[in-house]
Amino acid sequence: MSKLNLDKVKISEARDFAKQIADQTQEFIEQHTTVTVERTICRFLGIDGVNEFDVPIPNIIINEISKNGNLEFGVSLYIASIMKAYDIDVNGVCDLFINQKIDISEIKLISKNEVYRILDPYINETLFKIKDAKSKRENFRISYGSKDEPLLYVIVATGNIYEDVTQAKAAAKAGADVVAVIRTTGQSLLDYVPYGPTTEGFGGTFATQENFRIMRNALDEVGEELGRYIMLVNYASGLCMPEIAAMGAIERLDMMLNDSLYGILFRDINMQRTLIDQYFSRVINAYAGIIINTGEDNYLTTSDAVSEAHTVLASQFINEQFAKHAHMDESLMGLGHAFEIDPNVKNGFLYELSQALMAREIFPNSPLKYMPPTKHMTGNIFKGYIQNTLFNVVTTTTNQGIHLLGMLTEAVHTPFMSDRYLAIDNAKYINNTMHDFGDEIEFKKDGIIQKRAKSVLNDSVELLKEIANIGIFETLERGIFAGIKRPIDGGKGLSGVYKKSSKYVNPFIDQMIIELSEVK
Amino acid sequence: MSKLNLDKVKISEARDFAKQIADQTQEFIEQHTTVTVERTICRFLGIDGVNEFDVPIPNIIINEISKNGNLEFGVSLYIASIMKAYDIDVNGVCDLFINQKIDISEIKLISKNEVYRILDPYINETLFKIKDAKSKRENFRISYGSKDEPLLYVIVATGNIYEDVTQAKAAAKAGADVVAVIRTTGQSLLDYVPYGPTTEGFGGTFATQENFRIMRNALDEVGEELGRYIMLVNYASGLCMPEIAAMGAIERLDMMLNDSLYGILFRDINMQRTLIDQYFSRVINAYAGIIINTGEDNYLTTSDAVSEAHTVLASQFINEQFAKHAHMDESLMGLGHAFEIDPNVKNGFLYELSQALMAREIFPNSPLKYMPPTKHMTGNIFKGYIQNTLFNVVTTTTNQGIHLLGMLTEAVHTPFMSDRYLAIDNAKYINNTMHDFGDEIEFKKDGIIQKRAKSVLNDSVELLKEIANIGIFETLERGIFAGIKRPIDGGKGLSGVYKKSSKYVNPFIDQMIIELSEVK
Amino acid sequence: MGYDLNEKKYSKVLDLKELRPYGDTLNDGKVQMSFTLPIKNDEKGAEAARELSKKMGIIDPLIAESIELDNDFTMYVVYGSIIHSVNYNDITVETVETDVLSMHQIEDLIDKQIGRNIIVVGASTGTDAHTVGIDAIMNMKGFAGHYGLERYRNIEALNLGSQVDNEDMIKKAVELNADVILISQTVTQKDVHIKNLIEMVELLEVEGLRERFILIVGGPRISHELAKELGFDAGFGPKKFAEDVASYFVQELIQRNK
Amino acid sequence: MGYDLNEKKYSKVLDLKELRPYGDTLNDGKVQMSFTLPIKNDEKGAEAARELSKKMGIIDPLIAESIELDNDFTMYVVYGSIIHSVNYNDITVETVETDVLSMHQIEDLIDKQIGRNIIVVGASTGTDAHTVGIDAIMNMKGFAGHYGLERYRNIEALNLGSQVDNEDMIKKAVELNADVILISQTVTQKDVHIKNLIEMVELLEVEGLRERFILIVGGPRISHELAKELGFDAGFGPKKFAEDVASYFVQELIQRNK
Ligand code: B12
Ligand code: B12
Ligand SMILES: Cc1ncc(COP(=O)(O)O)c(C=O)c1O
Ligand SMILES: Cc1ncc(COP(=O)(O)O)c(C=O)c1O
Repeated sequence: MSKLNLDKVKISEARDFAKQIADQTQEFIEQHTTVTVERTICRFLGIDGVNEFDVPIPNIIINEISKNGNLEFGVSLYIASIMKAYDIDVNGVCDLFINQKIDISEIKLISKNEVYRILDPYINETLFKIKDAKSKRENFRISYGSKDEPLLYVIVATGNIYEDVTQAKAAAKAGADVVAVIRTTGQSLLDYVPYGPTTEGFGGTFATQENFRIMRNALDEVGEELGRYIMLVNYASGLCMPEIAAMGAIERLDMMLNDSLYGILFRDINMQRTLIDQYFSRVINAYAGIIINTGEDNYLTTSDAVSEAHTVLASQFINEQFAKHAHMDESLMGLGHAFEIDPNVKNGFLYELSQALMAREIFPNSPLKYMPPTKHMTGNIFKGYIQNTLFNVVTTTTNQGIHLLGMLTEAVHTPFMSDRYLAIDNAKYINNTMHDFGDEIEFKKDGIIQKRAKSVLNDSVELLKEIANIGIFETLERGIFAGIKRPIDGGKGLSGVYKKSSKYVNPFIDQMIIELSEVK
Repeated sequence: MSKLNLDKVKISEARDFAKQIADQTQEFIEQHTTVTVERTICRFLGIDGVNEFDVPIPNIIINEISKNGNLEFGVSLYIASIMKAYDIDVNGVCDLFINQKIDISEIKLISKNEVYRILDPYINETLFKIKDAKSKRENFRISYGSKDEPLLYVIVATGNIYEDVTQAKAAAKAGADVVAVIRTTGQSLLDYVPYGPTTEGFGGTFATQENFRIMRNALDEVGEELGRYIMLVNYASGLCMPEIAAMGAIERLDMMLNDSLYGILFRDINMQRTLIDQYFSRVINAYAGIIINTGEDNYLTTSDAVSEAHTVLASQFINEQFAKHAHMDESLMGLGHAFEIDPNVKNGFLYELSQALMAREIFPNSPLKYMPPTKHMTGNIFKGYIQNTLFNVVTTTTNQGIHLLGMLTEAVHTPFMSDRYLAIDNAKYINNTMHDFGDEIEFKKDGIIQKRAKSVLNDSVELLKEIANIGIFETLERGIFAGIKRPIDGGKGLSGVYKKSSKYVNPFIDQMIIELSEVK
Repeated sequence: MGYDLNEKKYSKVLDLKELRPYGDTLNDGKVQMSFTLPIKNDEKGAEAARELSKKMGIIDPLIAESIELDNDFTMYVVYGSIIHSVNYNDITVETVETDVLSMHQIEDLIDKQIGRNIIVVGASTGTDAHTVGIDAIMNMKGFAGHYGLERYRNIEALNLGSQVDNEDMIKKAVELNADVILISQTVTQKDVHIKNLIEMVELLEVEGLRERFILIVGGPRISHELAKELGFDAGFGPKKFAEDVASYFVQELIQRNK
Repeated sequence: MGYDLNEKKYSKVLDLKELRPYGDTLNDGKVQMSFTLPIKNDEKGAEAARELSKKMGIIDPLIAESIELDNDFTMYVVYGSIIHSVNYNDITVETVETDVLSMHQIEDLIDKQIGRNIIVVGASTGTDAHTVGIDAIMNMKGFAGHYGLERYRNIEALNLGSQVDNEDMIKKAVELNADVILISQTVTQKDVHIKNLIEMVELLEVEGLRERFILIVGGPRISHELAKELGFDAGFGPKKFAEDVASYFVQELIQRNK
């Protein structure tokens, strides 16, 4: 029963409009592929490593194909054809590319069915790896038991993966359930994934498969010591969305920041590129049982949290529908929202509480990712610490699924070990001393709190209706989200977008979708 | 209507028992006087100043009378008789005592009526002064307007009155409504009131009439600058309860810490002495329109806040009845309670909220004095700052009258200027961002919160019933409050207690009570 | 009972030549500190924290709390009085001298003394994606009730957004024949902003364009002092708004035109 | 697009001879500070705060915030890296050496090695009215789940309460022929506790009684080190309980009886 007594009709209206929006876009998406989608296929085929100039092999192959071949056909077709032509395995194919021993314009292209047949062993091996990681995770959950309170989620961001490990372990011991390794500034704009362990980053650490492995082992280790499963998070976003999703699926990450619009709005990545990329990346996450975190919180860091609250809800509905297209279960949809109202707003806390509970009631089966105050955090770390307390109060009271802890030094630096400890201590204190508070209270009929939720819901229905009319592309061009205008052919990465030919084939996504559909 | 749906019957039972307790005790009180009561009369007669050994003149006179006369008769009788015998005024009388020019055993004592007649001009002058101060306060209130939210109450405690002024002014500018000058350690055990401005104290500043004046002027000054009336608080407690009340009445203090049991329990002052003293001190406060602050909070700093919560409520009922005997209006009864539950107690916040609201509902016309966490504050100032935030949340949500702000450095030192600023900022933030929260929420029927209030009320009824049976003296001997046992003739100051003779007269209290009764 | 109170010594007066921290008494020199040491939480650790505090000049360090972050990491909260003082009278800071005018005063000044529209290009440059700051200065709606430059009648303000390369920035400025270049930098980790800002100045100098623009940088960690060091004309930090920077560059332009 | 990542330098290893604060990287020396200066809140004030921080050894002080407390009082929040380090290996602290036993172990030890009840008197002395501390040690119920001395079968514990004069304390101890005197001190403002504790020791020495008792002090600001300096046998600070002090005085008594 709804404590906010929200209008069920309005909610389903909103869902319908969001579905229309996603449906329209999905058509476009399925007609296209991108360089990173194709590189992801390479990685799934077991192609990894870099050449002497640190260029990843997948990039070498895809660059070559887009230069001298037709990426419209997709890399799978080329690789399978080459394997057949030269009667070699995938490694052999790689060597040819690395040593530029091949003119792909010469290659005789085979039929789709042959592609499936030739690549079959590789597909099985990779999908097995992923399923294996997934069941490992589930086994940990079973043996350690899982938590029904909000998961305490902290970030590490030293730039040095080994230092990150030190910090992550301390955080886990202090009580963190989830550790996100923030990426270095600008990685999202790299059209390749760096390789190997890294120790130099700005405001974050490079996302590399080796770094994933190092942190995964560290967390498993400390998790065993604590008898708790510590989740690992990274970013399937930017110009390499699906590649990173693939790496994460194999290395058993547990969550991925993964938003269908974030890169467009906040990294000025071309909208076509991101929309295509997010689809494959989400299918991978869905298949691997990885919880996605969407980025609606960022709208509120960019524009006003009181007047723009409805854009967050609208975007959550859209993210939900895109995720459904990727065959993702609701239990994996960590829809984002945030506590970002200016602390000087009278009754601001009431609005936050209302909005947080509204999200909880509208997406009952999704583990919402609730973000702490950031924009209005200042160098007054004492004030900052209590801003975080109020955020924690709302989180506990409304029982959000993923509790991303705020740092008292948010406005000063990426977290020190002590900042993170204090953040965890703050959250644990509130969770305990207010444990059953949410259960105990009810809200005045048509009071400030109920009214707020009502108006935000109504506004987002209006907005979704408008978007359904003009479509997602024009919506982004008009700057409806976060007041950021993006031209349809502006931004980074458009050159990496290709229309699929009739010959195109992506055997991995096909197989994943088959299996995902069977589950239902 | 009660959000906690408290049992009205239980509440009036409690009041009846408390009334019985106070009635029994009041008989005893009215049969006795004490050295400080008599010194208070001296002060009201305009006797002030010290001799060359810093001995206050009132002490010289009362010592002399108790040595060579009968204090049972009361100082008024002696002074009036001497005035008549020597045909001199009060100053003349003082000179005789100071220069030991008088053998009071020789003095021919006059009749009560003559005493009234002779002292009449002094009585009128003094009571006029007090009424004048009172109306000044009321005029300030009218011209500045008064606040309906909790009054922000801070302490200054540098030990140096001039430094206190600097701090008090800064606090007022930051938003404080009430400033208490904490007394130096141990002043409460002095059987005299120090004289003049002072700059050396431990953990507080001496309460002297000159210090009162200095701070009163400073606060009026800054108040004018801010267009707000800043209230001044001191301590009418310890061995000089009524004398300090008298000083405060004349110097226009606005509140006085004044508890009928505190001195007994926490300063080991003899119970007879304190009970007698508190009566006159409260009549003075009532007459001067000074809000008293009682000290129930201290029980919880001494014993466990969960198991002893009912002793706080019981003591509030008792303080209420003693105050009524002193003809005090409910609007002047700042009954004390506190937020002192161990932060590690699960759902501790719910208990605090319940208890605070319970007090509010049981004493609707009294400006409750709500005390912050102190006992469980540690050197972790960050944690401390958020403990204070939760306290502020409860204060705002339950709309307590007098909001005594907690200091993040409670466990470290008496407040720095910056500590006090942060405390005020903390409270203002919560008051604003949660402004109408209390109004918005209701509580689950028979939930944890309602149950808690119910059981505390029931326990305190049981306790009051027991006390009504055995009487207050035995109650204190058994250590029922704060687990502290006090023998009826132990503790400090018993030697200063005298049984009144039939000749005894205290013209000031008589006149005050006449006027106070007229008001009703 | 002794009647004498302690002798009264009144607290020292303020001496700006020996400025000290203030806790609750002038010149008490009180400071609060917290830091973490990579060691066990025990008496020895506390002593280490105390000694470190003493090296910083704290005479009487009080370890108010020691908190175990991990087996071999302990956080300390410290209070104490420092021996150090500074001579406040000797302190000089480079600050933007021009006085701050209102939007309308600025518009009038441009009309009267410049007589044409002023062209301003701005962006968050390098890898920096933080736009809220530059938006606050440039966009119509401004920030915290201060209108942005776009709203100024006779200022043409172009906001290039975020993650703009220095080259592109310069190209655009030349192309539009801009008077003023506004750069916003927010990420300062490992001094990326310094590197990026120096690159900007060098590029301009190489191309002999440095003198052609009034070059301004702003951001939460930017001071005028720092901006000057790096070869910029001015720098603006937190709590600065459109009128602050506009007041400066308009008056600076008038200066230069003389 | 440049494929090269920054050169990898791995962070320095822990060197206990040069122990430094830890922010997010070994040896980064990061500390947090806050203090108030009796000056205006402006650029000059911030510079004063920065210079003061430098004098304390902070290389790169960042004034994260400056908060106006009053017209001429400004609070600063500072972050930075200090140059100082301490040699952890050289640090020595005097601590109570005897190992801590459980209540029952202590009772048995008394039976076996002393064979009579031990008599303990305690109080919060001087003007100090804080009893919760001494109660925590002596009263039956104890504190935080640690039983107090009254509960010990063969310890006779008498708690005199608060504000007890040193004379009365000694009188009582002699009268009861006590083995141990426990003193609690909480108020430390202007070092009242030091004065009071020294007085206690001097009184005992004057009356030639110092050797007769095991003299112990405790309180939130008491360390064993300080207690020793003042001429006490031992001192106990926060988070110490009945078993800590009992373990000590029982084993000490046994020592002395040898
Ligand atoms: C909002 C925000 C984001 C948003 C940005 C959205 C957007 N459209 O801008 C998002 C989520 C995208 C983001 C991402 C990141 N962020 Co960020 N972010 C912030 C946050 C919370 C608020 C910044 C803000 O908007 N302040 C409000 C504006 C109005 O203030 P301001 O920028 O200071 O501007 C004022 C003045 O400085 C001045 N001014 C500013 N620029 C200019 C220019 C001129 C010419 C003039 C005259 C004046 C001027 O005028 C303004 C008004 O007074 C801060 C934390 C904080 N509370 O400060 C972190 C913060 C800045 N981010 C940080 C980091 C590390 C990142 C990431 C690198 C994290 C990561 N690894 O992913 C990414 C990468 C982005 C990138 N590539 O640069 C760090 C920076 C640490 C440091 N000092 O290096 C901070 C401090 C958080 C932290 N503690 O880690 N961030
Ligand atoms: C409760 C309390 C009071 C109560 C005391 C009630 C009572 N029956 O004791 C009341 C309200 C009466 C009170 C009054 C005052 N208090 Co007071 N009070 C506190 C408070 C909040 C908690 C102290 C406490 O009970 N701690 C819990 C106990 C269990 O901890 P503990 O004492 O450290 O004891 C442990 C160890 O230290 C050790 N231990 C302690 N004693 C001994 C002895 C032995 C032999 C051994 C082995 C071990 C041992 O074992 C215990 C268990 O581990 C503190 C602030 C704080 N949070 O610390 C202020 C505080 C101690 N009080 C303070 C002050 C200034 C006062 C007043 C002087 C204020 C005033 N001017 O009126 C008065 C005066 C009292 C007086 N004449 O001494 C200051 C002291 C500042 C300083 N360092 O000098 C503090 C720190 C508050 C502040 N920041 O101003 N106070
Ligand atoms: C959804 C989402 N993706 C990605 C990021 C991180 O940015 P980047 O992709 O540039 O590392 C964020 C951080 O705010 C985010 O919210
Ligand atoms: C009711 C009451 N009286 C007095 C005091 C102050 O103690 P003293 O009278 O010793 O100054 C307090 C402080 O806790 C108090 O609560």
